[in-house]
Amino acid sequence: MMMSTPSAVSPEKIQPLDFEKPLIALQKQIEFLANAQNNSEGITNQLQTLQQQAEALRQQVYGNLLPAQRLQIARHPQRPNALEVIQALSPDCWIELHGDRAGADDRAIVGGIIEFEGQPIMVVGTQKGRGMKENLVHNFGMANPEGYRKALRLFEHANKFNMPILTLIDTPGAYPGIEGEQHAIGHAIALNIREMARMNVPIFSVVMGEASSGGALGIGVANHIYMLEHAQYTVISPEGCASILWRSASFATQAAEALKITAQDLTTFGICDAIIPEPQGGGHYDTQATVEAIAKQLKAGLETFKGYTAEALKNQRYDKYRSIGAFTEI
Amino acid sequence: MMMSTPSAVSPEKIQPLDFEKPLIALQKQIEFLANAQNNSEGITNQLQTLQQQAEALRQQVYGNLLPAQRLQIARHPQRPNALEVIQALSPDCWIELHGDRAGADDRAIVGGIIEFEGQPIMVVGTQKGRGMKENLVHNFGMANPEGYRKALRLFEHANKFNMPILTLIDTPGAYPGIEGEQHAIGHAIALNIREMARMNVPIFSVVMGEASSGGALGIGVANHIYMLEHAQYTVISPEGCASILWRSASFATQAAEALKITAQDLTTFGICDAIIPEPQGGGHYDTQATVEAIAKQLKAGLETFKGYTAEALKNQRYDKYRSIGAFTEI
Amino acid sequence: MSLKDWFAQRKESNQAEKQLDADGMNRIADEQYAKLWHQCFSCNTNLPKKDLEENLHVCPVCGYHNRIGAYQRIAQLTDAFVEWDAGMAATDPLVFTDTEPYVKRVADAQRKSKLKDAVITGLGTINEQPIALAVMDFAYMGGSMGSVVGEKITRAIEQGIALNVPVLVITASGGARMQEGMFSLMQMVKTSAALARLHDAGLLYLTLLTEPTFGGVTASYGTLGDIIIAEEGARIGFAGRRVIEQTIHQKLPADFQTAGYLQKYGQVDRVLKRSEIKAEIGTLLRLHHTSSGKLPLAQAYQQLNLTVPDAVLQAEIALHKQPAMAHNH
Amino acid sequence: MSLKDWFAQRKESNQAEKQLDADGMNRIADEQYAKLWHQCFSCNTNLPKKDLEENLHVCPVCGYHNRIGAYQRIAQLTDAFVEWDAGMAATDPLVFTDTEPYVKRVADAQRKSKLKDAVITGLGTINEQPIALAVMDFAYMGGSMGSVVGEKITRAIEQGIALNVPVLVITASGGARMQEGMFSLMQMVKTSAALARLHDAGLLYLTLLTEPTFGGVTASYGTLGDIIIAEEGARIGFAGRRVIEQTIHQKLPADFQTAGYLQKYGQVDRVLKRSEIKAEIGTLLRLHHTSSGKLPLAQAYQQLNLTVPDAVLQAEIALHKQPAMAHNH
Ligand SMILES: [Zn+2]
Ligand SMILES: [Zn+2]
Repeated sequence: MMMSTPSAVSPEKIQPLDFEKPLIALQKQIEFLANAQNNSEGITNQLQTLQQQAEALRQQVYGNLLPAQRLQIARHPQRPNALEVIQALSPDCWIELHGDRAGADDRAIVGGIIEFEGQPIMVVGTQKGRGMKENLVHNFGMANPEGYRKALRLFEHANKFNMPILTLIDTPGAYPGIEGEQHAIGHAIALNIREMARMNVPIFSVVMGEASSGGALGIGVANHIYMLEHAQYTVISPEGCASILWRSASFATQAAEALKITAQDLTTFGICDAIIPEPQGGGHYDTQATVEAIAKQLKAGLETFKGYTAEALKNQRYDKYRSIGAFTEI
Repeated sequence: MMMSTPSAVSPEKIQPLDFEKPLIALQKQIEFLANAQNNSEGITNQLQTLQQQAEALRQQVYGNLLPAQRLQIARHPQRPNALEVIQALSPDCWIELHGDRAGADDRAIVGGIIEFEGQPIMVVGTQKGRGMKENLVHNFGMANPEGYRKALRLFEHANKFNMPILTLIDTPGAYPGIEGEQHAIGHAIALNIREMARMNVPIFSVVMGEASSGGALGIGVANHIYMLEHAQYTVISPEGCASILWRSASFATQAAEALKITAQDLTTFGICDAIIPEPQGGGHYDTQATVEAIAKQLKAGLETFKGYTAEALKNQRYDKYRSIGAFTEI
Repeated sequence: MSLKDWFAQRKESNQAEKQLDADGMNRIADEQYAKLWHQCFSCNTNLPKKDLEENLHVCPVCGYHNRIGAYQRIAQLTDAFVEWDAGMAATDPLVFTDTEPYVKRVADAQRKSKLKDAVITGLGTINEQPIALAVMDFAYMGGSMGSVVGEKITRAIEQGIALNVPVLVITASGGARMQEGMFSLMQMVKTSAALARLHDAGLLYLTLLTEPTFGGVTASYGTLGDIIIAEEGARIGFAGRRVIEQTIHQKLPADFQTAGYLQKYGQVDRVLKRSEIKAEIGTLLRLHHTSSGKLPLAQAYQQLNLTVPDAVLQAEIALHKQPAMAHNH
Repeated sequence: MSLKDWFAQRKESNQAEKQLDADGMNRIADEQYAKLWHQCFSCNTNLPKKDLEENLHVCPVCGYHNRIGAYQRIAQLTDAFVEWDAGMAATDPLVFTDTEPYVKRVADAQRKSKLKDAVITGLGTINEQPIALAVMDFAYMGGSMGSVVGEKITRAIEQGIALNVPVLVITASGGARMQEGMFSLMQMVKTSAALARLHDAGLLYLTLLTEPTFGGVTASYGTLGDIIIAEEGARIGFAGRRVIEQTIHQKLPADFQTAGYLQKYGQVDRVLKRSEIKAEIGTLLRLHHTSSGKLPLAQAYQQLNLTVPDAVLQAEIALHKQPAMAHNH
């Protein structure tokens, strides 16, 4: 497995989340004492105590993350994004393919061919930028119909040339704009869902951060859905849900809880097929470790479906979604 | 065969072409005398003479039409257009289908399902309007990429449901605009050509007036190409050709001659499969007769390919175009 | 009778009734009035309810299309109908509570709408041609799409394939059923995957989009029709008008997301008045039957160990006669 | 050596030469100068022709990509090449005369360009991977597409199918060959119909669009590539810039119809410098070979009663080794 170090965020530049701040403060204190070069027994003891406290606090902070806290991690601005993962999965081969062949190259969705374990794979992902400038280019990962049409073109290419498909999902949803409605965003997503269901090649989706609604589904129909440990997949953003059902977005935390959108919940429901572990605190603390975990899971997935016929792949995919639903019959 | 009288142009409202004017003048003179209600022998004799002259002139004018004159007829503003032909071919059933499902319903191309001889047929045609207002709606029959994509959607529908396809071509070409280039007009036409070649159903194209360049080809790949008697099919408009090769559009008459674009020439070349006769002077003198002639040819075409398998249809179409070309080999 | 004629005929009695009201009738009379008369949302005209019903719940004065329920729609559209999966109802997989528990919302919705959930499915005939039908009902929790909607529509599509008949889905939905979370979202895939199989089977899929059709329904089975029909006046979209206005900080045009607007933007084949729909779907079934030459329905029924309904048998016979009839034109 | 280094190194001798020129050398010296030196169209720098050639005819100073001929392109791109249909030439089906007879234009073009017509086709290997190639040459009547171009490209595609190898077409064309009238237009169908068969055979089709690619070529085989590459700086379009300006009565932006513009508008996958093209096509062949698992080339050759070229045999061996190599990564 070839893996280069992606242009990762250096540890001291990581922006801490609110609930991490007590831990950060404690760690700074420990660093200060450790750097004091005072080897007195008092200092040493104090250091030891503080380190024990820090360890306990770390357990406390990270051991029982609330859904809303996981969501903060999933949306962290420094979270590894699609192009970073692509670059790390296949440092020597990345043929990015552009455009819908009909008037646009929607940069909210990126795609192209990588070489992974000696095998060409079509990767398509929603792309969040690093910083405002990139985010404007990629529209914060919110695609327009043209992006879904580009994705479909690449899926069809993969299907024609028998390449497995990997999709990387991290999007607040499709962009809710006037042109999107004019250009048939609903139909674009619907068609992708139907056509992904018809693909003759294995499809793997990795939910990397937040995956929201039809905007995620438009590249999300897979034989296996994997989710990063803190990733979330939801029918509507907790904020949107809260403002409709609770009539105020300030109930987003309650909505995040009620909607059961964590990787852990969705594994229980049989929607998520495997959880990809993240470094403590989240993927942005160690991009390389995160990508290695993704690579490991992808390799396992490829192994699982090796030797499946096109028919078997389609049937497995059909059966996976066919069985999802909760109802009674009398 | 059901056929309603289309909203035809009444004879006295027909706009005569320049070369028809002597004939029209003579006819007016005859009418005047005939209406004079003077039965004197002198008048009767004069009338007879004039009628003989008119007959001779009619033979002279219409018997040896020059390519440029045929082109004038083909472009006559009152020439039967696609929607008129559709209405007349299938007065009781016309399910017009709209849109490319991606943002536009290009009215330069119309399409939908008719019922002809008890059989559903998908008809797609470039549409020229009757009068300026309609022409603006239909952009003078000059389609944008969205029009070709709508056409492709309808072709695919016909292919899925095993309906023969009829295309009606009358266009000065695809619209040469900035948005057309941005939205991949070249690719849209190319894709239609390739996909029409792959259709499992019989395809008939009728060149109704002028058919120019890729804009015509985008709905023009067929098992049989029929041309109305005065219709013309050309790689470039005679005006365009003249301004490039003769460096002046005023040589258009020479270019029209040199390009060999008449139905008669193209039959000789094996490109046109049958010529559909027009009333003397052109289709606009009798729309119903024109449509009846089209219907007769279409019926014959359907008969020809009855019982052909999908493979046989594709092969016949392939072979038709495969054999067109003039070259030497040493 | 033209609408104008109708209006002229009704005007007098209508105004007499209004006069009566203005003169100060007692409460009981008012209630009777409300029971028998309907004021149009669009043009404010007071109409006898009976006449509105006879006009397919379309205002004969201004043409406003009132929302109708699934059973009403089915009655308007089909000659015969057998319901499938009538006993299916929602459970509460997330144990969801917002300001009220989901189970309470479900119970309330069932009581108010007299429906088990937001879709009715079954086999019907339209102009003697059999078709698998799924008809949504906005009255049940805003036609929201949860597990029951997804499962029933998927089964209807699968039945369409098994019986070798076309499928028609009539939509009316605000979008996903939030209270079922990801179970709701996944119904978009389940239904669309079934439609992929229907597509591969070469069977006709029609959708009729009615007021309103939004969100997940638009982004799945709603817009996958081989031919898409929108009912006049229906509003159809993916994102809601308010969400878009908040995002782009801009007012949207009045006709935004209306049926006509969607047709202009290439998204629907046909915009039809309610009164035109049955005849047109009948025609479409006829046009697509002749060409695809499929429909061993009675046979399929027998293979499935079901009794063949008389209506279906009649339809079969009519259909097998049709090619010959067509040639007699 | 970077371009800057190169420039620094060359600058001195270049300027010395210029000085010499300004000092008033005689005509013979001037001619020798013109033979050995090239002035860049874009940046006006004078460069030794030899250095320009070594840099693939790309200006090392400003990056301007000079047009190159079909054989030059083939030499830059392939390791081995066998030409097909080298003897095919145009006839005059319309007996066409404008200000000159077509036959005279053909004779002149053949003499000036030293080519029989505007395309060269054959079998080549790129990084030891076989491919059917068709390379257009703008020097022959502006790369116009007539019967010979259509026939040779169609045969190359058909050979690609027969040999089970990918196909690459490199375009450079002003459009249709007007002097062949409808024979020219029909080549768009002939080539695209062959591409339909290639598509159904599941074989890779690549197109490389070079300066300039317009008209009928853009509306047929030029834009049907599974992957479409545009060479940096190439102008590509359907209608010509002037025709559009005359139609819309409006000036077009400077970058209109350039490779970069087309990529922005979603029409080309890749915009590459000439120096990157060979490696990238090599990679694409490798990526698409591994997945489709096709290529019994030597075998196909033998079935066609052709001698297997050594280069092809070598390529076969290399390719069959490859999956294993890939796994050693
Ligand atoms: Zn009203
Ligand atoms: Zn230069």
